Amino acid sequence: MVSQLSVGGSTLVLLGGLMMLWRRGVAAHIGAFTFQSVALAATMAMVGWFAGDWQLWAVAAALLLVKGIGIPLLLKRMERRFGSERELEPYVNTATSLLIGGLLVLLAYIVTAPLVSVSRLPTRTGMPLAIGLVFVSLFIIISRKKALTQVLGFLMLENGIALLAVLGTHGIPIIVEIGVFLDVALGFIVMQVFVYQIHETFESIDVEQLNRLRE
Amino acid sequence: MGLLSKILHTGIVTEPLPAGDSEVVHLVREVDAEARRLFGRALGIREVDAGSCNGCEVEITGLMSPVYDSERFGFHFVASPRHADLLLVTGPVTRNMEVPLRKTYEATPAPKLVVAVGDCARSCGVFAGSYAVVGSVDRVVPVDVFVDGCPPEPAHILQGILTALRSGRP
Amino acid sequence: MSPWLLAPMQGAVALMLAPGLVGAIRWMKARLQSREGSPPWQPYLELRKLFAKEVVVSSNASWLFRAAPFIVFGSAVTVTLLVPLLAVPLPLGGAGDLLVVVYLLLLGTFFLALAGLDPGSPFGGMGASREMTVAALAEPTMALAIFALAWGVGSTNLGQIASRTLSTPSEALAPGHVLAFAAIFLVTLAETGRLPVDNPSTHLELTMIHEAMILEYSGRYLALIEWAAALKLLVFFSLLGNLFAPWGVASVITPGALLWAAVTLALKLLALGGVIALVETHIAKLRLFRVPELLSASFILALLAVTASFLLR
Amino acid sequence: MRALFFLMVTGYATGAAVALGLGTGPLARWASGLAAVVGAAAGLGLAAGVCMAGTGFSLAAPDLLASAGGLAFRLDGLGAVFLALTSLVAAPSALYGVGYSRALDGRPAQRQAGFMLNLFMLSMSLVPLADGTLTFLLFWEGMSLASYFLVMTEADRPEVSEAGQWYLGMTQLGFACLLGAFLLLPAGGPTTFVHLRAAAAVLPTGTRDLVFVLAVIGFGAKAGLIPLHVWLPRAHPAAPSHVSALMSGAMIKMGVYGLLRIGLDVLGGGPAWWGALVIGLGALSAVLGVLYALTEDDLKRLLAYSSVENVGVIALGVGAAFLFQSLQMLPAAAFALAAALFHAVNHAAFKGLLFMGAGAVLHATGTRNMNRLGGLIRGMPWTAALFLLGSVAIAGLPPLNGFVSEWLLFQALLPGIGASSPLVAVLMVLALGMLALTAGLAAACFVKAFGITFLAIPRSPEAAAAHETAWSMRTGMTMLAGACLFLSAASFAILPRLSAVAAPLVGLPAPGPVLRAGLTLQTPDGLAQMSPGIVAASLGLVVLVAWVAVKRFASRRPLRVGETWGCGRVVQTPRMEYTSTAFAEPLRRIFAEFYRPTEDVSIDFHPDSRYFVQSISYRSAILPWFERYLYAPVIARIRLWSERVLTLQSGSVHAYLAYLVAALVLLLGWLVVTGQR
Repeated sequence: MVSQLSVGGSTLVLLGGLMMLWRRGVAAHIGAFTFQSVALAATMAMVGWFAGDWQLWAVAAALLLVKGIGIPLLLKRMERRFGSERELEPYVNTATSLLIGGLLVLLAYIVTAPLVSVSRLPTRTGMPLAIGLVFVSLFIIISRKKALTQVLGFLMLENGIALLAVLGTHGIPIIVEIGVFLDVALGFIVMQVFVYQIHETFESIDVEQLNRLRE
Repeated sequence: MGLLSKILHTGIVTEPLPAGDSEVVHLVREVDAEARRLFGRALGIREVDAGSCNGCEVEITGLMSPVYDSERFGFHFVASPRHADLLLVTGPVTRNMEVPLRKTYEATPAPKLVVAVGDCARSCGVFAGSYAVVGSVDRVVPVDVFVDGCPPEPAHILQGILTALRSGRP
Repeated sequence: MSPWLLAPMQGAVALMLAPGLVGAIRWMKARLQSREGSPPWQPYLELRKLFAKEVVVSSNASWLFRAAPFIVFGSAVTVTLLVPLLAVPLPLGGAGDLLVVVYLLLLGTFFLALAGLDPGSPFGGMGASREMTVAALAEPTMALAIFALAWGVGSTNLGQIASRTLSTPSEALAPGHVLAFAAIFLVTLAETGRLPVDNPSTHLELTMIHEAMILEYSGRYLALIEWAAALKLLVFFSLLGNLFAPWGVASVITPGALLWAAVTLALKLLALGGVIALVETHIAKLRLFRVPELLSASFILALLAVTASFLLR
Repeated sequence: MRALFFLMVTGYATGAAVALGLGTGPLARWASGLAAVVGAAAGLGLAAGVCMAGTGFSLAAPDLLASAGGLAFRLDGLGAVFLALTSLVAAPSALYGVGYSRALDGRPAQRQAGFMLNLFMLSMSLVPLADGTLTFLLFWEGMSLASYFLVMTEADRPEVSEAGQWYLGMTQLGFACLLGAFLLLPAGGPTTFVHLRAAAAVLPTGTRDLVFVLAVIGFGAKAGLIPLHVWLPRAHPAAPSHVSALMSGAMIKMGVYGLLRIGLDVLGGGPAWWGALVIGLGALSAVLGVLYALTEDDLKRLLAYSSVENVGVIALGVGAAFLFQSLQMLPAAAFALAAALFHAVNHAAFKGLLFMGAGAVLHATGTRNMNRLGGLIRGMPWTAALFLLGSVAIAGLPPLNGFVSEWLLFQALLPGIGASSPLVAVLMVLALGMLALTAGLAAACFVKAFGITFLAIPRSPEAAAAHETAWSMRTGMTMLAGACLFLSAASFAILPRLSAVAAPLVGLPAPGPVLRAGLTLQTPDGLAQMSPGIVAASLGLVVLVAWVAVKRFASRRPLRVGETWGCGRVVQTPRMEYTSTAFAEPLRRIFAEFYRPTEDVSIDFHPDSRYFVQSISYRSAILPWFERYLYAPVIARIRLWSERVLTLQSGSVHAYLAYLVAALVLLLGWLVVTGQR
């Protein structure tokens, strides 16, 4: 039961990442991230329920608040300010990106097989998918051009790590999670400033424009 | 979500049969009965623009709108004359459209009807006498019914279709 | 009651329900578009009219053009003898499994595409080319989804897949199962020519896929093809309904059980039809060259379905 | 059995002799063709006898080539399958060839073609019979050379001689690898396969791996596995069509045979990566083969690429057998092998048929370019119907034999997903996805091949004037069409035999896994069943009922023949039709990153205004990337070397004598050095 649920939950979280690869609009990207964060919070709460760990509930609630509601709102504000630039021509086209995403998930499945076989936790079954999300997020950061998309990829990477931590250790001390949150919040603010600056300089948030800095 | 709530708020806007202009209602009921009898209440309509100014097309589009919703009588516009039972021809027939119109008529399987819509289709309207115009629709294909008006209202087009269904006994 | 009667019975039920399903979707769509719409039984009337009409055949067309509607129709009806619409196991269950179902439908598509090319019309060729493209790209998804489904049973036998879910209901919510459902749902949209892949009510030749192939058909041939298309939709829906949620399917053959099975089948079809109507009201058609993106998304879902099955063994 | 063996050899030999001796008229054609048919029938009988009896047939001829150890023949189940498929294509090809080579009447080429054809069929039939290194390599080379001469039948055309060069080059490369593989197997003592097997068992692992890799390259080059397939799309179209049928239907299968013989029989299987290697090559060949087939405009090149695809599909099954065997999943291995063997036989039937159909088209219209064909279904109704049957079969559609073997392969790969190693499971998932994509694309490809060639309006005057072919050619095609139907209908009886053939190869006792339940096929675990016969019967019944019902109840109005609907345009010309290039355009665009086509559009504007276009010319070409990146550099390097060698060619006799002496001295020196040690 728990293993089924953790696979189900992790799949939803991973799907959020794959949706990023599939869709092009900024609104859709933010939606995918929101969906992913909510799914992650739900998975955490589920693990907390079965592990009888109230701390996980708290973490899940915080996650829902910050990533499920807070950050999406901020992102939407950013989108309004910069206008919605669509990810029209990523370095890798959509269909190929999706296939690469699928292969990355399979790769994650292969590389985590030894890890999964040593673990005794019922939640171990979802771990390959969490690693898969980490790979997919890295791929998003590499293959997409818009700074906003890359910020989202970064946030998803963090979601993947959080998911891995929850599934792999059956819960993380709240203090660690708070630290991570602060980290992310800081990173997010830096990124926001960064994006803002790019926009100020180039009237666009396409990071390809940064190539012009060399001249 | 937004779309769904809008759908819910709008409701059905098709004008129900008993409401509105009594003449039209009567007519529409007749159309319903006739269409049912002749074509099993399923009538495929192929629209042919034989050179019209597109005024008639705007009205014909009205037939498909939620307000008139000709689909409720089993009329639907089809993509090929092979699927059609009735040709709805508009405009004075221009020289360039003469052959296509004839070919469309030939391509339609029997039983078939032709309704010519608009003044131009009967008398070429303001285009009469132009070197680019062949003449009225009935000079090219046999017409069952003419619908007058420049452009005719959707209700009148419905009336024309009804008359055609009644007269052009297949 | 002899179990051998089941096969023709399923065929008959499918033949009778299929136009109604198309009509119901159209009716629901009309309602969602604030129209009164034609009644759900409209497709029956259309079929009756088409059977009564004259047939016009292109002078370029060969015997293949006249034979194709029968093959398309025949393959669709044959499939309904194999799919568990009403009961499991079926008398013909040993003659064909899920793969046979998929490839029989492809046989119909194959001949329809040839018939599209036959009259030499540019539209027909365009439709044939596009239809085969979409069909080819949908195959990998279908295969992987099939194997995700077959995973637990170790078999692609339709009856056994359904029976397993019946005996262990928790399987229905297993992640692999749900993902395979989603993948097959997307494939259904592509294979049956629904939005966002193909617009079933378009009039613009250049945007057509399925419709472009049948522009040349008229009268009874058109009726057969339309009926076959409706059957194909019904088959995909009943695969979605009866493989993933087989409740209601009769496992003992009594008139009561079969009646109940027919009723639940109709309800499942209506529910899925409702989903399609909602989807079609919400989204626009994709550009043709973005369809591969949709299909690769469905492929990813199927891949995840298989992966999820791996993880849970 | 002995009698059948001798009848087979005599038949082909008579055919060859008659072709040489009876001149270049119809008499020679007929006599040589019929002799070959007798030979093929005897070969089929021999194979069937071995398969039915379950016992082998062996014959040693130590006096022939005694100095090299003598020849030895033995036919076991595996050999019998390949002898059967060779004979299956040989008989119709011989018959077809009688009509096809009428054009050569009165020319010396007639003599050569008849002789070489029989020699080709004879040596190809003897390859699966060969027992031992010498016999095998002898007939292998005989088969290659005879087919080379057949490819060169019309050597005056430049593309033919280019094809011949490619073919010879790849064949000899493959032969060198095979020679290496056989020499690495210990040569001391007798070299029959029994002895080789015993010797191979004690070889060090590294040597075994090397032998296997050499065998994969050598046999892969013959089978046409990508990237060793480059000769195939060149040589097959260049050859006369019945030779193409033989090459595609039977000869490339000999590569599969050799791989099985060396890999499974002699070496007895190996580590898992052997299987993975073959699966990888197979998946690559299957998908790339069909993708290139799709964009071909040349009908015979399309069929040739489709052969690459099908060999890939067979290799998927063979690789799965290797892999399962190494994982000790023996019933699954036997099942996969049986499925692969069945696909090999099926492919022989329908590809032979399709090549003959293409030959009939070429014969009737003089062109293979589909953009100049069309509408042939009216002029050539028989050929069209038979080609259609072949297309449905090769597209893997029920209820024909292509579907049966595809179904079996799907089912055979399914147990792989259950393998405990995640790597194997993932490999199988990817292989399944590739197989399904291949099947889908193959359907699209053959809609194009049949639809563009045979349907709609003729695109050229030659196509419009096409006529039905000679009855001998039609008979050849009909025989193979019958084989397709038979293989499908009787699959439930054939598969248990193939299972019995496959079982000992992977180390299972004789009957092998059960693949039959009554009249239906069944997977070894008994969980999935399929019966092409019942599917065909239901389909036929439904079509019949529908037809009768429509006749009875639908409108009785007569059919009206009208013009094709084209939105009312004034006249329809063939230029408005979809062409072969246009048909493949969506897929070409979708896979553009893979094809990387070069496109060249030039537009001539009216001198007065750019808004009026006078003409547009569009040219697009696809150069397969492995040719660009793998072969082109190698060929350039060889050119360079040969130019350097050219400087040695002074033309002076003294210089040549000097080279000779130098070579002799070097050789002697080498002997002295090695002798001292």
